[in-house]
Amino acid sequence: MDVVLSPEEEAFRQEVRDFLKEKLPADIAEKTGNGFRISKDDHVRWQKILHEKGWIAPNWPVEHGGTGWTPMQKHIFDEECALAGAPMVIPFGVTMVAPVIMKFGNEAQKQRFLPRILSSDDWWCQGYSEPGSGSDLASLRTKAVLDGEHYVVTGQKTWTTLAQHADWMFTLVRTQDTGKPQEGITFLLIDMKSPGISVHPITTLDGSAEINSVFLEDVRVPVENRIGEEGKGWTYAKYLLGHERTSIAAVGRSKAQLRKLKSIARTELAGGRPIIKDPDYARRLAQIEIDLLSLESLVLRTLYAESEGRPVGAEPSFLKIKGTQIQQGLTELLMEAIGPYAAPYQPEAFRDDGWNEEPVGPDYGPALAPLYFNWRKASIYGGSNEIQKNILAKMVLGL
Amino acid sequence: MDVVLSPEEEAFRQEVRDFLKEKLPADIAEKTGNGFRISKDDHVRWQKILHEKGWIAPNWPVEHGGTGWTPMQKHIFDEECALAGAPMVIPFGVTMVAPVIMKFGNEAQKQRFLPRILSSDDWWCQGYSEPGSGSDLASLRTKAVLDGEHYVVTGQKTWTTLAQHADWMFTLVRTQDTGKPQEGITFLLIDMKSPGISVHPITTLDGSAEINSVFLEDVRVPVENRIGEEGKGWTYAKYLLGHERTSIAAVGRSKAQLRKLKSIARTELAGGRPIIKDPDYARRLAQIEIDLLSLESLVLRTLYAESEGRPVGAEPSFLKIKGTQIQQGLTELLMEAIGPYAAPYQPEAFRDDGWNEEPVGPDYGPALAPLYFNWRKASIYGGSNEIQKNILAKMVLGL
Amino acid sequence: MSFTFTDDQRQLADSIERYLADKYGFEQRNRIRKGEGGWSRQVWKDFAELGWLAFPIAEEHGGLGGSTVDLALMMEAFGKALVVEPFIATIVLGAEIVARADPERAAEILPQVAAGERLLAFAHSEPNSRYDLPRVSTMATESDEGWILDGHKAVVLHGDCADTLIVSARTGGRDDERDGITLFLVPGDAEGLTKRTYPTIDGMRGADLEFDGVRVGLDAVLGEMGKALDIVEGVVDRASVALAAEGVGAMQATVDLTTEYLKTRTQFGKPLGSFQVLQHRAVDMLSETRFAHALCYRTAGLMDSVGGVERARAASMIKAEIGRAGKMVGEEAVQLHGGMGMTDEMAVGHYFKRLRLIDVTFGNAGHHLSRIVDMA
Amino acid sequence: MSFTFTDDQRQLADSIERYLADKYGFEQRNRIRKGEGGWSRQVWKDFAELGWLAFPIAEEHGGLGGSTVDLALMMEAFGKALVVEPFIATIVLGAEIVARADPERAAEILPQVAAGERLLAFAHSEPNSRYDLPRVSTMATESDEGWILDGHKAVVLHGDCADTLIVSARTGGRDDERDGITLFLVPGDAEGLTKRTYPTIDGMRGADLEFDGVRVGLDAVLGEMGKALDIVEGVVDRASVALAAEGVGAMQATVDLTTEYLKTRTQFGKPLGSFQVLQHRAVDMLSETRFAHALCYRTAGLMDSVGGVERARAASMIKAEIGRAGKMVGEEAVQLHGGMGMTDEMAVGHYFKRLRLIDVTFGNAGHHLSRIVDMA
Repeated sequence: MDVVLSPEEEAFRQEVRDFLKEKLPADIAEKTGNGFRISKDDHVRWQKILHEKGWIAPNWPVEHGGTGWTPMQKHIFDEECALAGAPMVIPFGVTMVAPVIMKFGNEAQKQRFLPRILSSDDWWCQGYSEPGSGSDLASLRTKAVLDGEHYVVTGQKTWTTLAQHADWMFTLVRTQDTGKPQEGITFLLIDMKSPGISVHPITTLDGSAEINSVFLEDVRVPVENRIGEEGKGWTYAKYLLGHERTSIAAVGRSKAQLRKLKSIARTELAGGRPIIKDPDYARRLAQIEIDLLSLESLVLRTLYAESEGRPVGAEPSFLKIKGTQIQQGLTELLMEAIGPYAAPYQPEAFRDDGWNEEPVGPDYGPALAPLYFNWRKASIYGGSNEIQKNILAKMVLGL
Repeated sequence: MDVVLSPEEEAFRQEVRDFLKEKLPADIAEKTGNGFRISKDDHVRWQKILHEKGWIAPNWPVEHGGTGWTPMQKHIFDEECALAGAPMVIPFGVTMVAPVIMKFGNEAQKQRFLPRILSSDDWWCQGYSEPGSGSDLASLRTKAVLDGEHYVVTGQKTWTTLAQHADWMFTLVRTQDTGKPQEGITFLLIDMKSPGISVHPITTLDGSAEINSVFLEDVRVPVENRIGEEGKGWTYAKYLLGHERTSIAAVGRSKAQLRKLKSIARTELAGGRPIIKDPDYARRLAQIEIDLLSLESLVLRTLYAESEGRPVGAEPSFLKIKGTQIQQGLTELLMEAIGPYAAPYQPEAFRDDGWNEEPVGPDYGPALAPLYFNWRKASIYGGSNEIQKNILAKMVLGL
Repeated sequence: MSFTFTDDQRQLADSIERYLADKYGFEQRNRIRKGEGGWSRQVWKDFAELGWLAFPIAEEHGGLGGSTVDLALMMEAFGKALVVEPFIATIVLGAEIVARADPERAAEILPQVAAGERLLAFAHSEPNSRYDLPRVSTMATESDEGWILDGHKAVVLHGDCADTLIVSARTGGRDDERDGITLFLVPGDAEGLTKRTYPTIDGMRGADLEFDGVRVGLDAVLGEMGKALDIVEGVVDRASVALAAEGVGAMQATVDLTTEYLKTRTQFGKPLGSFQVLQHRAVDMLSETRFAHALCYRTAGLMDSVGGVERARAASMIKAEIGRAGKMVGEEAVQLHGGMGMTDEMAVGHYFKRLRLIDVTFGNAGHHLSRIVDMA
Repeated sequence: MSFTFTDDQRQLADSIERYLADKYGFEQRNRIRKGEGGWSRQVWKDFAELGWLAFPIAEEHGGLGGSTVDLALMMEAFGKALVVEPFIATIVLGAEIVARADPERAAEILPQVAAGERLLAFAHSEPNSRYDLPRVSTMATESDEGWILDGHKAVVLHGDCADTLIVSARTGGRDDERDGITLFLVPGDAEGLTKRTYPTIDGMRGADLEFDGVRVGLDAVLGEMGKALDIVEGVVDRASVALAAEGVGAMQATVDLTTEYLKTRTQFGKPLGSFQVLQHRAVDMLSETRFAHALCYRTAGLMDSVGGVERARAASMIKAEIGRAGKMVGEEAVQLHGGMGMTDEMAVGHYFKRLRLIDVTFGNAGHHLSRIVDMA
């Protein structure tokens, strides 16, 4: 058990810090710091910088363009990026569909898709959920019918995050109606410019429109865009769910939020005293620091176990639940920190196209209540926390 | 909506206070105040005093010896008794079996049992639960076979509180094995001196032995001790469960505990300061006061609705859950108040036969950790809080 | 003690709920809050004609003299429908302050208020005061013809549309002293007053007000000089109970929506409501609502008969409780709705937002728990 | 950084668990704790022979030089079996204090300790000190031949059986001053020492000690005069981690027992474990245990390489966490066992009691949260 960073690890941390200091565009870091939205251009600009450095895909094998880092290096990298205000790398390409293509795709698919994922020339989105399928993903009903060299796809996907920017969507479709629901599912890659696709934003309760409904009406998808075999899509999707599952804990992001929270709590006054000195607020802050440290400890242990080839099992379900509880707890404390200034709704103050006026209340204020409301999603998406507990009861406790 | 006591109610409160001041034996009040156990003799002594005053059975109809009080008067009476340190009236006779006898018993049973309940000449216990039946009460297996003018009863009852003192036990037995489990149950009154009965104490995790297993081996019970019809016991038991159900909230008792808690919290020091001044402790105390006030408000509303003839419905399930949460919360704060002095186990210091030595630590100390551990039962017995939620989901939400 | 509602009270609640069921469904409300000004002048007119604006106003000022329990019943109904009209600003706060501070002016102003012809707003909190009522730094300086106001009032509920602002300012004392706070009546369009108006996250309207040398006459003073704080505290305590009642209404609606959703939505081939975990969590929501309801009306019943610490303590208790319970119920409702709960098209999120903003209005749960502790 | 155990560490844990599985089952433990003295001299002898008493002691004092992680692994195993022998008093506290305070005396005392021939206890807390380590009012007065001790030491773990007591007393400074606290070695049977001994609620043993003019020689002073507090804090921080590890072991055993119970016990014709509500609650217990385990060993790994505030903060974090999580797991385990969980015959209640008393040993969760806040 060695829980202190080695000199090499310290040196790596410094290298990452230096890189971020030099290369992370200041305007992007400022937006992230204030909780404002990041535009597509900002994302792509930053991801291309990472790509140039060779750091865009730490989770990929070295032969495909990965970094060959140890778990601890990946962890340090994530943390430093978050603390520096680097936007999260959009996961749908690099983290989600790429491992599936590497594992189950054919050579042509690898040649065609992987380089453009690495270079952020293609923006991907995930077409899994459907209205009515919710946590019961296998009940999906979007139908794909083979017609010569094409699948003809009809149906509706929903909760499709950032689909408005997407060039491609990886998706699960139903190619067979009989047998177990899991058995008739096929994994297709769909060009978002295909005729018959329309994307409709869904406004969420915080007023934002990050998620979408994607309607597919007789969309023709070449058979060459199918991953692996017809009817095996569920297997590939499960592999994807099992991949890089510690990142769902978002330790780096929460550390950055915690730092921001402390800074705000030292500024905001209650009874003439900074709220960080309020005994109750300070205790809740301390508790969340303990939670975050516990989370990080289990993440690191899981990463090391994985790197030593020991099975990870259901650990990611624990990490997902605790990670999202911490994230939500932080948004609660953040919203609470600004008191009555949680009330004004000023979406223009954190639009991704910039806004140069002074907001009402403190600069960091406008994004905080929307963040709290938006982040209620964290315990719902990616397999709701209830579903995670069902999984754990079965897999770990055998109940 | 009138939430302030009327002058008549204030006068009644004073009358109860005066009575308690004059009649409640000081030695009993002192034991109660220190959380020590109350002996059988103490209980009977106090209950006979109440009987003499005509106040032993406020829940009974006046014609049988009740008081004719309004809901508010009953509430005031309970509260004043608890605050004065009067022991709780043992519920098995007056509150539990008596209403069943009044409603479903025959004239001979009424004549025979009710006066001795009122005068505390008979001590009753409740023979419902069995090993293995738990919350699924209807699965009970104690068998009663008719043999001429007697039922021959064989089986085991458990969690029988204070059975060691009991003269009589009211009990549910199985007289029929076929059909729905509820249908073959019969309600018998059993003389605890009958041959074939043995009572074995069960030590609970706090070290006390208030509860018992009662073994019945070919116990002959005269048919005249059957309540109502054979096979209808479930109906009678359900009536009993529906009777006086607001008392389960134990508002008076919790108010008395709260007062005691505040007094201890003003005495005990942490960092040289009374713990009642510790911001966290004080806030938790304030929260529990809010909870208790909410509980009392719903109890009173329920009592008034009942007295106006409106249906009470599932309200008692809410009261049971919240009431026991408050009781347990108080025991947590009490145990926490004495810090490291929670550790010494000094059962002799709160035995019901008295002990004249000084305890280690403060006088009020020895009973507090055992109280905390013992009171974990509150969310288990009387229909566990989980069962109450099942009931509420079904009855109130229709889920 | 009786702890039950009178027939009149039941009828009042019924008539409001009937009106709102008819005119103020979720879609109607969406149109109203997205419309000009963010609320409906027509609805306000209806309220006036139905006597609901007059209801909580004392009889001697042309009102119907409703009790705090009556007010709570109204607010509960408004909470169930998420009413966005300026009832809190004008009636619960504005009219009550005028009535308590200055009976003479009340006789002039309140009949107009009751008739729906004058809107009020209460401009008290400031950027650095958070929930501390004595912390007022807006200055009132005496001049020849009256007073000059300078300062910044933060998040003034319906401060955008008020005809008359009731503004607290220092005529003496330091920033957080109890003495020296005076109330002024300021026209909503006064010169030197800059308004930054905005919708609030829960669909209401608010404004930050900058007073830059705003001149008012001597007759702008409302009530006694320098002695406003007691009145402010009393009105805010009562408003806390009203907000709690609104919260109780919102919680009830939230529980109903959630129960309905659990019954109709299926997952893994079964209604969501058949999953025991969701059942118990819905029961917990319902339980919070029941107890909050009981405590709310008990507190409302006390408000008109007690004062001082007893009143303050009771008000803080229900306000702390509604903050805590409203948060729990709102968060759980969204979670139990799953992804659908996150969407703007479902009503549940709107109740959730209102519940959370009720908490930050006049002190969140944490603030009121501290206040209770400090009073002990 | 590696975050994994070495093979040696795994073997250490395995060998202790094997021994305890064989000699220290629940029934065996019941016999031991109800026997004379409340613990087993034979088990203690075994521990000595197996090298476990020597394991955490530094090599220069005749020990095996185990790290805090090693110590945590031992404590976790002890926690799983609810070991009642005086390991904490003698090894975790006593031996460590001697080693840190006075290397010279350590060379004399610790080999005897490692051999199982000398029992130690640490008499520090007092009736009014609660969890404040600097609050010492026991007085040490200098006399011709040595020192005279007067005072009351509260709830001294295994203070009943210690051959040698390590007693903190004031040789200077006021009640809560950091300076002026000195440690003394006092024979367990010293004249003028009155012991009130008792079992503790969790089946261990303790004593309150009254020092009434207890005379000790000049050589009774352990380490530097007046400078004991830094050493005491360091040892107590490390002991907090050890207690947390014991708690983690107890939590794991509790979760296992509960899961097993849910699988075997039926209700309404189904195993309890088929009820979703109980499943989720068991998962919550397991989750608390996992995270506490991870944090515990991370903290243990830090203990030997950091000091000062960093060490104190880390120790308080895990101690606060084990207090909170242990309470949750213990309470839920009893609830999920239903009536059976309330009985003395089931092991679950014994784990629950130990978990709750770990919390009140050297500062409960609330105390340590406050300590973290105060250090910020």
